[in-house]
Amino acid sequence: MKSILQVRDLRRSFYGVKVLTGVNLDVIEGTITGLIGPNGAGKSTFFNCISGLYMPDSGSVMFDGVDVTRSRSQDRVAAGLVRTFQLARGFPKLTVFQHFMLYGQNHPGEGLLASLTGSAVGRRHEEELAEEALSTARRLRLTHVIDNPVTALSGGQKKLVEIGRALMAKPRLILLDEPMAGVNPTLMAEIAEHLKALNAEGVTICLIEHDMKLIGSLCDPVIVMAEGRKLTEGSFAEVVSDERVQEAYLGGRH
Amino acid sequence: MSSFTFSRRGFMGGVAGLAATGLVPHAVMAQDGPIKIGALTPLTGSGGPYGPVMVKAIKAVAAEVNKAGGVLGRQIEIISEDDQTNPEAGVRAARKLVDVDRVSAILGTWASSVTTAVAPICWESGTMLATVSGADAITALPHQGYIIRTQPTTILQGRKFGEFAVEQGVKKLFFFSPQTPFADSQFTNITKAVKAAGGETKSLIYDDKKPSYRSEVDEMLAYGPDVIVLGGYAADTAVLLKDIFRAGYEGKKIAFAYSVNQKLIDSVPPEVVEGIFTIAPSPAESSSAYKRLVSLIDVQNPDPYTTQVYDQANLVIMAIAKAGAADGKSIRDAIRSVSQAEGGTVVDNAVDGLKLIAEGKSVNYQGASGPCDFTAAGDISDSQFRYEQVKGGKLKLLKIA
Amino acid sequence: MLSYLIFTLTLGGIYALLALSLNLIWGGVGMVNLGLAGFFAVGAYASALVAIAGVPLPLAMLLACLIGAAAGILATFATIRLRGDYLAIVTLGFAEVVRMVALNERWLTRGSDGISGIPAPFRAELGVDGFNLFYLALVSVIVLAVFLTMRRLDLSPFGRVLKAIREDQELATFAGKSVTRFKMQTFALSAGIAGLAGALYGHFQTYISPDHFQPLITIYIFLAVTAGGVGRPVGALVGAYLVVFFLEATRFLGEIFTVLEPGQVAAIREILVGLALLCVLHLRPQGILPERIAPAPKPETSP
Amino acid sequence: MLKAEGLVAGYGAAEEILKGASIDVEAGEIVTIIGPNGAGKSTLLKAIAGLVPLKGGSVRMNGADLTRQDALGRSKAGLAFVMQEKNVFGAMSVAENLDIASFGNPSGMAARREAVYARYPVLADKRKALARTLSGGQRQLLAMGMSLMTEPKLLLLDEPTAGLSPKAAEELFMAIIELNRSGLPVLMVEQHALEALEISTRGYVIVTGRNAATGGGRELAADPEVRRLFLGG
Amino acid sequence: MTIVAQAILNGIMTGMLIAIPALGLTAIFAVLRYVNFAIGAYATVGAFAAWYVNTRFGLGVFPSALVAFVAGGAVGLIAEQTALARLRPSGALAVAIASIAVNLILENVIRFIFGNDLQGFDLPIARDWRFAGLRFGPQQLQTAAIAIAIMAAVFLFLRFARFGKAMRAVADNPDLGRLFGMDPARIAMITVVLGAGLAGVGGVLLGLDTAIDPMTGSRLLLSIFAAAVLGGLGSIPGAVLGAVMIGIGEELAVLVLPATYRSAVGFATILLILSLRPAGILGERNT
Repeated sequence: MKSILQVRDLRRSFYGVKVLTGVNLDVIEGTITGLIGPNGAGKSTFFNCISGLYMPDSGSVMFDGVDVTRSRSQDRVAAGLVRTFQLARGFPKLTVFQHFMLYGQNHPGEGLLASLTGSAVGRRHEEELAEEALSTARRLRLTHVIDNPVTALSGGQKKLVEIGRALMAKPRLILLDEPMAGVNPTLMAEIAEHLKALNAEGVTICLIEHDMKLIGSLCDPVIVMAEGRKLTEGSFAEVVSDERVQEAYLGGRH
Repeated sequence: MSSFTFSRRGFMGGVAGLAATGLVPHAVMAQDGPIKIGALTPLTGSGGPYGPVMVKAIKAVAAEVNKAGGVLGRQIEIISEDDQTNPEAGVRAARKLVDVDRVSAILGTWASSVTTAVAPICWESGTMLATVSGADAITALPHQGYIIRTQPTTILQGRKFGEFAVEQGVKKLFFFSPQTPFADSQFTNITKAVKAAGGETKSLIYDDKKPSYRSEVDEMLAYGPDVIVLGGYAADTAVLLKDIFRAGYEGKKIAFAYSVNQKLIDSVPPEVVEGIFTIAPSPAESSSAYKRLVSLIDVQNPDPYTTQVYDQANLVIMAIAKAGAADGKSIRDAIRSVSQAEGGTVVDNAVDGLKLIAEGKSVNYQGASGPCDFTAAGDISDSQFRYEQVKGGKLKLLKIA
Repeated sequence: MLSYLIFTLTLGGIYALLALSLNLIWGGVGMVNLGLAGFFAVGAYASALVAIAGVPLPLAMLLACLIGAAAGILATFATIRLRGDYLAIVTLGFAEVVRMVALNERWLTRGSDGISGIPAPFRAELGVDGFNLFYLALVSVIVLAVFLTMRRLDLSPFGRVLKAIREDQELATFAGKSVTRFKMQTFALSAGIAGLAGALYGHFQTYISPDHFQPLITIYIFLAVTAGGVGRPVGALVGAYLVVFFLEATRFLGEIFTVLEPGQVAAIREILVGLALLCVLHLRPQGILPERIAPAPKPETSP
Repeated sequence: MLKAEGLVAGYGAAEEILKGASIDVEAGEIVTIIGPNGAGKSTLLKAIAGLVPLKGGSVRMNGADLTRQDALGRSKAGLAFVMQEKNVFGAMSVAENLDIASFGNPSGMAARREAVYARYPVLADKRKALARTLSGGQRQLLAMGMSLMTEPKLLLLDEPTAGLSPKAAEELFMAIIELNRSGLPVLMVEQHALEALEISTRGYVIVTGRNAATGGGRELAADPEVRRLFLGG
Repeated sequence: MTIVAQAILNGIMTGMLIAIPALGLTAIFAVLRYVNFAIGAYATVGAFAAWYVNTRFGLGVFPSALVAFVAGGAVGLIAEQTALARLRPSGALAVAIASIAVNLILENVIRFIFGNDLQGFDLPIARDWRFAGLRFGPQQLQTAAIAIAIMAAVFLFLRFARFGKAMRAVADNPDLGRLFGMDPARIAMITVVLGAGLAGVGGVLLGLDTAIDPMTGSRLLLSIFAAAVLGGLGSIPGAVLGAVMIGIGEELAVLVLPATYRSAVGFATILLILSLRPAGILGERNT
């Protein structure tokens, strides 16, 4: 029960509005942790603070025993803390293949000098990375669109690319921001399978999601956030039966 | 020099294939076609207010000569290029004039930077260069005689400004100028003259792209001068003069005739320019060349640059006749024999000069900008100056000295 | 005519270097550098001053590169947080400040007099025509070398990161890329190339002055890169030569409009430059040689 | 009242997204369009609203042919479209948003604005607040309120609950029902298909740009085939 | 002390001169989201139009300024419709680069028609008034009054007028604007006419103070940009604030630095402010 992510008293305000009011939570290594809560509970801001998009006003974030509260985003990614975005974002002109290649970490060939000289180490790494990218594409069944720019993909394919490129970074913990938003049930099931397989390979997953069915079938534990802090935590069954959760989030019919 | 010519020929022969494609017809035609002279002036950019009239004057001279039968039996063709007040563009234009048009002289370069940039092309290709630029450094270039400058050196000009200020009874003189190649030297020479008469001076170099100079004028007022010297060009001087007027300065003002020219006088309210003294190099008497120029281009009070290129065109054409050849080297060698021949008949235009030269007489050109006598370095050897004052929206001649 | 052609080609080569420089920074990381003329000036002055002080020419040119690159790093530091359109304006201001320093710091730059008599390699030995030919060869070889380097970079992993930063710089940080480092390196390299172009220009012309480095030259280079195709080195290369030939060709228009005043002919020439830029933008917004993204390698085992 | 038939539409040169879909809405109805991703549901709604040019088919409203009308014309004819996202002017206040929504029809604006406030008191409380500071649910209410300012005859909603928490989604569905009961027919596209069908009088299933099935809301929600295909069991 | 007060006063006056074209630039940016480099040429066009009617038909300051507004607006509209509007799908940068070309073309069209010579308005000039040791120019006061009136009018227009609000709405979200009966193309046109017209008026105010030539507007382009960027592109009060700050900064700098470095001071000011506030003083921030 080692926690891979340890967050203590994380606070952040915007223009005087307190969005995170002291988050204390742990993500346990090897789990698929669900993060739910009403709109405005601070889930996305929380992700943004964890991934380094925003700096918190106070509090601490430990990733794998190392304090990363003030680290730059790219260093967190290199350490294995990778995130996705709510609206599938991509580099419009780059192909699927290049997206995958781009997420390879600690690539010695990426340096200016290595690229200018075409160093052997860099080239070898590039070739290995290409192998990996192709196999990731096969795994996600994206081989047929591998040379398409991401703007030419369907919404579902974009989601798959987003997951694929996160994989390329060899993550220890993936933060998924609403991976199922705008995804139809068939593809949802497919993505869920990919996530389970990943988790089985030892990647810890933390995801924000509104789809209760998915949360129920995939996540354990489930953390509920409200008003900028953790409201409660437990198994899916435990949290949905919690009155506070129903009051704040689920509403009457669940 | 001869080895250079040889290598050029060898070179051209080596690429005869290219020549056969029709790239070099001009070279072959050169002896029979018109004599080509380049006008390289600022038609755009910050020198834009000056270039177009200059070209007009050069073309007027050529037209006059052509009408009278040309020179050496050939017509004169003026090829005008724009230097964009930018040496980068100036060099490209000069290259075209020299290499493609094969002009024997380039007239009218205005900005000192353009002249300095173009000069090596001219002396290396054996093309005469006549300029109106003011920077002292230009005639110090290793130009082998290919440069003449009709603008007096700033040492001389500075001294004249200073002496004139002293005549006006200056105690404290304030010098306003943008950063020009001659601002420093001019101020030094003004100061020399003023200090000799027991006065004092102060200078302020301003940024010539600003819409107002109120704080600069405040600095001037704080100094409390009784004479102001304005060293800028027309556009910035117009702005500055308005601010000086508004500030309530009542003392005397002296400016270059090329900045406070008729155009500037017409473009600002009359009280702003009333009483300003202007100084320009000038011919010894109220010159006939000047009057001729005025009627030729139909411009009242042409500015000094225009008078100078007019003289440059006349001189070059007469030098061609004198030398009996239209190449740059011949012009270089002959030009002083038409500009300052001792005992030569005084002429004020090329048409008359050509007749005299054809008769075998020697001539001494006295132009619209001055006597046009040159030192070995190419500078005006002595120049008299024309002092004018703005009165009732017109320039009134005070004296020539 | 031939020496004019040689001159034009040499100048085209120098423009090509500037275009490659702009393409690297603009097509690469998407930073709009309207201060190109400033870096061009920095290189020209640096090389000219140290060469006059007696430093051998190759070393002087190298120094120009380095000083240009240093100016680039400085500029990146100052502008790293700025949005694209702000960056454009700030770099425009940078070029103006460079020009102002060149104009006013007479002790260093000789002010508006400019620096004349800049040493030109082998000029005495080769004679004027020989030198011009030699210099054309020198510039062309350097252009070729820089072009090949740029192409290699374009297709390298480094180039891939640059394109990612250009498309979405925030997302690139979440791909684990140090955007600041990449931007800084790219800006430095780009400014270094512009500096080299400046050095080559100075030693070719033997004279430079603040007036040489007016914003118009930056417009020409934008025209070149836009026409050639942003994001592709060969596009920048072709675009630069096209622009120089276009600029020179418009000269001969004066012979058509004989009835017009010289000032009007000059105005028409500049109007044509503007119209050319507009036409390119409208008719070939991607340029003559648009950007290409390399496909994935095709392993034999792939189904 | 709305009769859209055989709609063909797409973006640019690519393959058409709509290949002849048809939709009817009668007075007083809530009609929901469901279907897999990429089926063209949102495009269908936009084609009806006039935001995507039609290459075939017709759109009629109360007998009037709107096929050749643009978005503006259709909005004047009473079609109000609420976009899925970016459906308010974030940099303007709530009150300004409501006012500007009646740009095409300014007379009686104040009265209509008060009516919206009365219907959604939360907006009245926040009338001076910038729209971008509203919560997701409030923003959807504002977007609907803005549509009401145009005095619509039919409300088109594109995934109104996207990104909302279950509670906020439920509240929004209540607001939609309430609006419908006051006499306004609603045509919507919903990702939360099951919940949406439950409050709908009728539903359409769209697959690859064509009608695949249609029926009463609860009837469709109960259909095992539809459930298996689109509702994830 | 008086020197400093005088410099600040001078700065405000200079600032007012660039505030109006900066206002035009920022208004166009707010709605169309691109930096219009042609604003310099629009100012020159306005100045020349006003000069023409002033010297030819003897029109006074206000009618001349109105003519300048119309001329600047008309030229802006034509440029937008023929050269710029179609490039909008290619992105803001393409439009900005095209506007550089438009600036070059317009400047040279003016050069073609009127030549390079300086032209001046046929209007009287007045000496400054002195009060408590400070110098006030009646003309500058008039210019400042016109500038402030225009700013207030623009502000009120955007705040309360139906079309003004529509402009802000379209600036915020053009697709949504379309749904509520606003035609973004039409609003864009109105904005361009307003922005280019303001630039034209700015050109006249400048011309009244100085004299005009084809480069009048282009010469000031950098100052106009500096003002708009400093205040935050797209912010109407920001443009005015930025202009006044640049003006004051430059005049104060003249007290301690060589006057030739005036523009550099403006540049240094924007770098400093932008490094503290990357979107400008009153600019919108995304997060």
